[in-house]
Amino acid sequence: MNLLSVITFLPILFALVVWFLPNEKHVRPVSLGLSIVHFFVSIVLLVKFDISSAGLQFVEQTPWVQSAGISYFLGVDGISIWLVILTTFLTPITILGGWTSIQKKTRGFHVSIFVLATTMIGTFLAMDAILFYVFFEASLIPMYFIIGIWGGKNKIYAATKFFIYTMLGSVFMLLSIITLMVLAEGQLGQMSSSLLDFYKLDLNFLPGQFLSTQTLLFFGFALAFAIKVPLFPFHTWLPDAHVQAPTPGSVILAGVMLKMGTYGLLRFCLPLFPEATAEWGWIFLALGVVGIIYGALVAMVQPDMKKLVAYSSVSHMGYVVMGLFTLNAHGLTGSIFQMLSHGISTGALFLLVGMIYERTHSREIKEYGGLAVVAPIFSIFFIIVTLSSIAVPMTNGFVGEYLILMGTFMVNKAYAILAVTGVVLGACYMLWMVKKVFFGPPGKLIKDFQGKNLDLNKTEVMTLLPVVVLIFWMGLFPGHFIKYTKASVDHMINAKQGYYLKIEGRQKKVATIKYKSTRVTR
Amino acid sequence: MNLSFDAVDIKYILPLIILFTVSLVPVLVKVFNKNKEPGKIYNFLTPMLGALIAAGASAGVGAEFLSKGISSKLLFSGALVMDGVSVLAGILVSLCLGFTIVLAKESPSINKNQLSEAVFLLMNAAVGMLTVLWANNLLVMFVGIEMMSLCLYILVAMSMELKLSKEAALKYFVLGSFASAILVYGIAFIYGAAGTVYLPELITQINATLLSNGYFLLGLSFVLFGLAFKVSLFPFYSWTPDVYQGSSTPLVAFMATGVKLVAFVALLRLIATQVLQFQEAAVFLQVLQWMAVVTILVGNIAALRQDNLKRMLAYSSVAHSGYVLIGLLAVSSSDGQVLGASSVLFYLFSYVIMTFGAFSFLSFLEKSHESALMISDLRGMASRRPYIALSFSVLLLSLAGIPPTVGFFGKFYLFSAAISEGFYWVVAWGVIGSVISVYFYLRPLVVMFMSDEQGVDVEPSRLGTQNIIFITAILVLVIGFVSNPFYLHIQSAIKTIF
Amino acid sequence: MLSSELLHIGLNHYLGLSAVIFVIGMLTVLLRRNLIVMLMGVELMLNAVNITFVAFSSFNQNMNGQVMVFFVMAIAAAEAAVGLALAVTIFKHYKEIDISAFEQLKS
Amino acid sequence: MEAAIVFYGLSFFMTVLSLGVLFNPNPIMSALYLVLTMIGVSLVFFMLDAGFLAGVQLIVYAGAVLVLFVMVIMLFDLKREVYTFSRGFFTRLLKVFTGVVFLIILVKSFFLVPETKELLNSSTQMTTKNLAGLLFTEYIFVFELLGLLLLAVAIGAVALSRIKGGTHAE
Amino acid sequence: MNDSFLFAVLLLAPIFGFLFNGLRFKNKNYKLAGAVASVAIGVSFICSVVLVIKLVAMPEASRAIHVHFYNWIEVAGFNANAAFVVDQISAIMILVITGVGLLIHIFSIGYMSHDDRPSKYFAYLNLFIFNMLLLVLGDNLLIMFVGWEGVGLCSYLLIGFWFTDQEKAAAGMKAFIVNRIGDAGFLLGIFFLYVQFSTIEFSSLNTLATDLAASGPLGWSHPLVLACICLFVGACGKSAQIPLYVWLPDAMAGPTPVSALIHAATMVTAGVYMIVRLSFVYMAAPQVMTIIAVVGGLTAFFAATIGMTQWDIKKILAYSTVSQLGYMFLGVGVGAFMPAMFHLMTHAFFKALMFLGSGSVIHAMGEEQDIRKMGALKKAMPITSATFTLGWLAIIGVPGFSGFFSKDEILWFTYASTQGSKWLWVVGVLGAGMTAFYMTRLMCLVFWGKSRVPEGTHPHESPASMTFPLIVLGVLSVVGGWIGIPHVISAILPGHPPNILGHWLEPALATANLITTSAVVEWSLMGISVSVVAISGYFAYTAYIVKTDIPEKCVKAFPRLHGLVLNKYLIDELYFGRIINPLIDISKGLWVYVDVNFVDKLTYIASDFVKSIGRLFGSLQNGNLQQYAMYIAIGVVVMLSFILMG
Repeated sequence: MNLLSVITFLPILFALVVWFLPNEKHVRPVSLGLSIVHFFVSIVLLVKFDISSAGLQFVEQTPWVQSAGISYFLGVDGISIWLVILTTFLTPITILGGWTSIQKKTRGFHVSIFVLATTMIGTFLAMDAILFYVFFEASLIPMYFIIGIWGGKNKIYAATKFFIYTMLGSVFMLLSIITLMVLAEGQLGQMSSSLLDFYKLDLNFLPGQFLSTQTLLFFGFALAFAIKVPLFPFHTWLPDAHVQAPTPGSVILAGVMLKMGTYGLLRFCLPLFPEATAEWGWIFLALGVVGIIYGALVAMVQPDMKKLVAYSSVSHMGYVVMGLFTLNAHGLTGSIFQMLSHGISTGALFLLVGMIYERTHSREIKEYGGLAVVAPIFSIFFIIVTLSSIAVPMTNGFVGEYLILMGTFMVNKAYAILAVTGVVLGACYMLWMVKKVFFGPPGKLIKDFQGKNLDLNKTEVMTLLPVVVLIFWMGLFPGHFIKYTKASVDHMINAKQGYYLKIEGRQKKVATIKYKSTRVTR
Repeated sequence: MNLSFDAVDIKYILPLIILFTVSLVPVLVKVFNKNKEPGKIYNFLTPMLGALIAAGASAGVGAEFLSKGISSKLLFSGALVMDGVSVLAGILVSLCLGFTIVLAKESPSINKNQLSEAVFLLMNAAVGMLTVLWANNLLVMFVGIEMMSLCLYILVAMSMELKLSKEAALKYFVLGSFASAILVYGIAFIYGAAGTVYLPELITQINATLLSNGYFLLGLSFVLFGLAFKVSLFPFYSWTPDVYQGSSTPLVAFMATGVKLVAFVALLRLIATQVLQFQEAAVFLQVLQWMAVVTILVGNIAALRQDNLKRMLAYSSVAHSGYVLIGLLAVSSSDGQVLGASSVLFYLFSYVIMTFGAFSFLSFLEKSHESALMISDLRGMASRRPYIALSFSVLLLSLAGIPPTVGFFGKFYLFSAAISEGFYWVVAWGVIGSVISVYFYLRPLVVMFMSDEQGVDVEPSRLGTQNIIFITAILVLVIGFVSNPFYLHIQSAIKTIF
Repeated sequence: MLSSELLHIGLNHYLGLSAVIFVIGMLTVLLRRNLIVMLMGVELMLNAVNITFVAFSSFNQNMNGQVMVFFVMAIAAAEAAVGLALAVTIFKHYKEIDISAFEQLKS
Repeated sequence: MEAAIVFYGLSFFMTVLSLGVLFNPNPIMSALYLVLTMIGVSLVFFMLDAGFLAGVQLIVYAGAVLVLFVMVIMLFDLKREVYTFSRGFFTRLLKVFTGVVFLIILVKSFFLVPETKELLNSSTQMTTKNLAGLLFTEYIFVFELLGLLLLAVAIGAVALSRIKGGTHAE
Repeated sequence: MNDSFLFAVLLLAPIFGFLFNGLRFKNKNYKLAGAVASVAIGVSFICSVVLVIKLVAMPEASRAIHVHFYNWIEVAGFNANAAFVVDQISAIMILVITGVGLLIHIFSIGYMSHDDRPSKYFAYLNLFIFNMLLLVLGDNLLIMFVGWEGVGLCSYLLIGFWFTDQEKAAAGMKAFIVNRIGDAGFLLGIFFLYVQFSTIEFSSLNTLATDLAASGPLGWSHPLVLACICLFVGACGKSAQIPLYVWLPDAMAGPTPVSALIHAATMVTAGVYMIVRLSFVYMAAPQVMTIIAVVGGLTAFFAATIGMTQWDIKKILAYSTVSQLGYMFLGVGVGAFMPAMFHLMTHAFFKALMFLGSGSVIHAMGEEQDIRKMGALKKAMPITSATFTLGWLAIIGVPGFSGFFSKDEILWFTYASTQGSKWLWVVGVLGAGMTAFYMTRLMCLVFWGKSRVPEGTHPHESPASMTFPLIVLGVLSVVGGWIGIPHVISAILPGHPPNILGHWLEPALATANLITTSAVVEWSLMGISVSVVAISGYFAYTAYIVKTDIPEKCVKAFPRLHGLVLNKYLIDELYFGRIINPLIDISKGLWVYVDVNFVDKLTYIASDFVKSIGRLFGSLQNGNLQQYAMYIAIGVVVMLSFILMG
């Protein structure tokens, strides 16, 4: 059994364990324990990872649907490794985040979380386009249930919107994948959906024309990922989904699921369609910039805390997309780093908002005020996470944002200058919220709680502590994280035209699998 | 053409003979039993066994072919053809029949006083279906379709429910006969133009001259339209929702799966004559493309506003016909034939499984013959019947084409076949349609899992139906995960028809 | 020219006749409210088909067409039987044979 | 020449008669018009040198089937209808228009290829014997299937007439 | 001792203090908290001293101790190391920061004795020192930026320390956001420099810039010039220059020692420090230096005018700080890097002194800050009064006191540098005059004249922990200037005391060319400025002690001008009216009209469109059988016609 398969499918096993657990009371602790086990298993990956190689590692490849050249093909490289770890790291945290907030159907909830973990990890590890698509789409289902069952008042609307919106994008990706497979059949002699084979394809590109194969395919993929990211103007599902989702759902959604979009851009759009990326990348740079500013501006006037954080995600993910399309090492590294740090800090923000919502049952910013007096520990955590979110140096947020901005600056000064305003605006909306919620005289809500203990309990502190540690770790020693991605990023920059991925390590059956030709030559 | 036939041929049509013979058992028992309804043994077990044996006989034929290395065999001086498709589809039809009998036994909407007649008619409809599957000749195809349809008309009308079922039967009958007339008119023209109605002979006859012959064009169009009616393609789909809604649910399960499977196989055989590969037939391809696109959109969009679960699934089955047609488009080009036909057959098989499961779920929930199951009735299913709800969700997600279910792979094969033949825009509309469809497929899920109020109480006694739901749901997942062997079998079966 | 063509009765004349009857049959189904008359329309259509078969058969010197007519006739009869049985059933329950009374299933 | 006159006369009458089926508000009259049309069809069969079929047509259609129709109409005691045609003036117009266009298309498409064939009377191939031969060799399977079909329909029709349905059946 | 170890202790001692106090932030033991914090800073101070001694021992040409801890960010050629340097410039800074910081910590023990959360306060203060040390010690721009943002953060936290007051919280936020605007500029500056030179290390930057400048004057669009402008924007934000000075007066909402430490002595001078650090780079962009000089001069002037009209003791000091920072920028703008550093140092002494003094006063007056309610505090608070007087003498530039030397040096450079201008000198002198006016006014209203202290308030001298720092700083305010006595003055002094500071800094700094003038000119300029100060101070004394109706008359004479100045030229209102409120309106517009009613609406429109098509199909499906048959017929006809005719 390959390590990657273990990491991917362990949660499914856990889901079964939880499902058949005789006593519903044990569900929470058991899930927590299992998810922590999972996290440590994934750490093994980190330990064994060879940072000097840009190739795929721990590769596992077995034919799955030979007739269409689809294989069960998992592999990890510097681009995906941290996202896997992020997922396994956030899973226990989400379980802790739902410790008290999820009251009904706990069993189902934890099963959903585990299934979701499998699909997300699978998305990051899949090196076969169809396998990727399968995981990508399948991840919608558990998330749909998480929002729809444990969500807020308007949960069904939000869940459905989330599902359909995402699906709308991904079906065009499916179309593009199939087209690539067909092209692979023409060019490589056999149908294949392996990414490695896709990289070998020679895709027709006509400069300046929209209707060329490469451009259309590029946009087919990019649309799916842009919706997932979500890039302006495809972002409107996000605030709804976040506001309605339960706290753990929001954490996973913001923490990991959004990264599936940017990861896809990085894995598919950039290396597969180099010319189209070069020609049309400016659109994404521009949309990234627009997203940064727009998200920040709109976040500034949100009356609801969760909505504010949701729009801040739009802004932050705008940075990531912008960084990706700089096509230089700084931007790419920054983007990968920012994905991680956004996952951690925004996840933590949602966690925090959820914790306070549980106590006061309100997220209206104007009803708060003076919370710092009654919940000092909570405030400290919140402010630390806020600082990470607004990219104060020495927190994780800074490194990514800085590298992205610098990368952008090296490509296009105007965009970078515009994007830098996001730094200011980010501070504006976050600090505005902090001011309104924590500072000032006690607000309407807090008056009711005067004298009661609103502060965090030990479980919650234990939930947040790893996040805070990571925030500073990543901020102070980004090198520990960047070194894993370095080789891959450099390779991607150097091999822009004709990108390829080597398979590292055991070469036994993997690299070349001959599929039976499906065509009958008449 | 060999004008005589061999007695050995009878061996190959054994499934048909078995079905017919067994179908007589309940009726005869009833007749000899002073018109008293026979018991479970004759009304249920024997027909079930018959269906299974028929399926086994089909499989036996297949096994014999495989062992002898024969790809296909003509029977009865070329009236019938036994090949991979006949065998596979035959097995599926027989199994559908068996499942339908289970549903019928437990459903409240089938009159238990006439169960024997109902079973008789069901089995004879299956006989008709097998005939259509095996037909190598447009006339045989027509007679088979008629046999199947006439039995079904009567079955629809025989429902316990009084008003709607009669209306449904009326509509089905009138429109069905109307379409049959068009179909047979088309056969007449094809006969007139080509001088034959044998499909293998047609293959040799078809050429550019024939394709500019007005008779032939008329004939081909009419035959296509007639079959399009049976599979409910736009603009011939109007009967589908009404008839499905009015009929008893087990019967709908049978119609939505069996009839569609059979009619599509007929279409497949027609198109496999490579008639559409000629430049002159390009216009047909265009028409078919439009039909596919509009059918998908109409089916999915109309399903959006349905609150009646059965009607919603009816519209969804319309949309699925559109998807299958996309695959058939691929069959119409010379190098996409095998790929397209295999994808069509795979999709049909997956469609049969998931649709049958979905209708079984309806049958499971129906309280009385008059209860129209609304989506809102599913409230709280998840807490009362978690496994059933989960299975239904799996089926619905599969219908929506969400991976990793078989529905996704079915669509995947279809789309890849179509794309490799360059039907990009059709596929684009197809995927847009499937996005729209997600909305209504999710509605039952929403009601089942996300609302806490209670809906209808479930009668707990329908074990058979329940098991069918589980079996189909598991199949949907299993074939989803390991679609390859199934696909390969289908492909090798498909290769026998070309 | 024209008259000679008109006077020479060929295949297309018979087919034209069958087409006329087919369309009239079709219109009967489309227009008449009475279920039984609609059935008659279907019969008309099938008869038109039969004319086509026979015309082709005779002009092509191909006996198969006539065999098919035989089958079509049988099936037409069967359809008539089923249709009338249905009509009887419906009439028995509702005392109504006007199909516009059956419009519950819609949308 | 005579053939043309006969054909046109017959065609005219058949058209008028079938229009009678379409337009006569009294179903029984429609049925009678149908009988006459059927007879016309059998005459056409005669003209096409298909004597056996003409006879079958007369017996099966004009005889059996139409008797069935008339019987049922009698059974229902159907009178002249108040509402003969389907609702909606424009719908009716559209239907008629569709029919006319359909006819035009059909007839036009007949002439897409120049007509070459001649009707050969009393050819040796086209005999009833041959018909029977075909029926019991080449078409044996369909023939037998037809038997099953008729049986099924017969039983089905009986069953249908006996249905009770609803709760009072139990 | 090992250099790395020294650096580590220097930097980590405050962090230790921060963690110690931060982790027990609910503890109310102010003495323990203060002691730990002060000891931490004391350790840092000792380390600084050791480092400076080491530096002194090194040969003059290569006085710099570099320390490299680890690679912080390292991506594709971009290296931002966690590397630190002590050289001549940062040596002064660390001494000031840890020295003055230590004093202020000690002062805070007394000052915060009545507060609820002293541990938190000291934690923040220690964190600030840490960040400030990062800022000045950083060997590259990014480490400096880390400190730069860090001090901004601490400033935010400390300004909003009493966060239950809405206004104080708002002031903190304002400070942070205005600083962020500057930081954005700073970032862009880093980018420009990196793009130009592919490095962000100070030493390399300075060398490379010098080389570049040698090849000829650079145009406005040259990255280096743009970088200088952007970095100056950053400096404006941090050092409260026009147009980003608005946050500093509001920042007085924080505890007074904070104002002394952050908003007078250390953080606000970071901008000056940064430009001095990059002096060679700036010398390569003379046009930017002109901008800096003009902005500095204007800030010095306008802030002083506002200072003349304020009634809040801390606000006056705040505007004075802005004004003095303006001098520093004027200095760096004209190439007077050394004098700017000199003024930075002396200003740290006397302004910290005055802030602490004001803190002492406020403490004594029971949190009263309005100088109209004070007066004659000399008697009640002798030590405070005396030390404050020293500060006053220093700031107005009475010869012999520290402020005199540094300010005069700047004014001299303004006049004599090739970068300078006589007009700027005039502005500077006018500013100096006004400084003398409002500072004298402050003295008159607070310490001298008649008591206007309201009934019930009994001002008293502060405890020793507060007065001790005052005394130390008072002494420093006097003697601090003696290390940088200009050449002309030292020439007439006995023993010709050398310009220690000048010599010290010379190797590390760029120097502007001076127009060769005679000592007479220098003396006369000095005379002019001193006499302007004297006249102005006398006038203030007259107006507020002798003839107290003069101010009112003046106000009546120019009511609109006074109103404008009193309201700080309505700059805040301008910002709110023209930038912030419109921005919020735009955002609301974006949200409501673009997000909800356009982008999201599109999805609704799409779904409504689909639904309406659904309705259309629903109405076609009307249940009528013949209708369906008609569809079939029409379908057949249409498709047939397409097939046969098309």
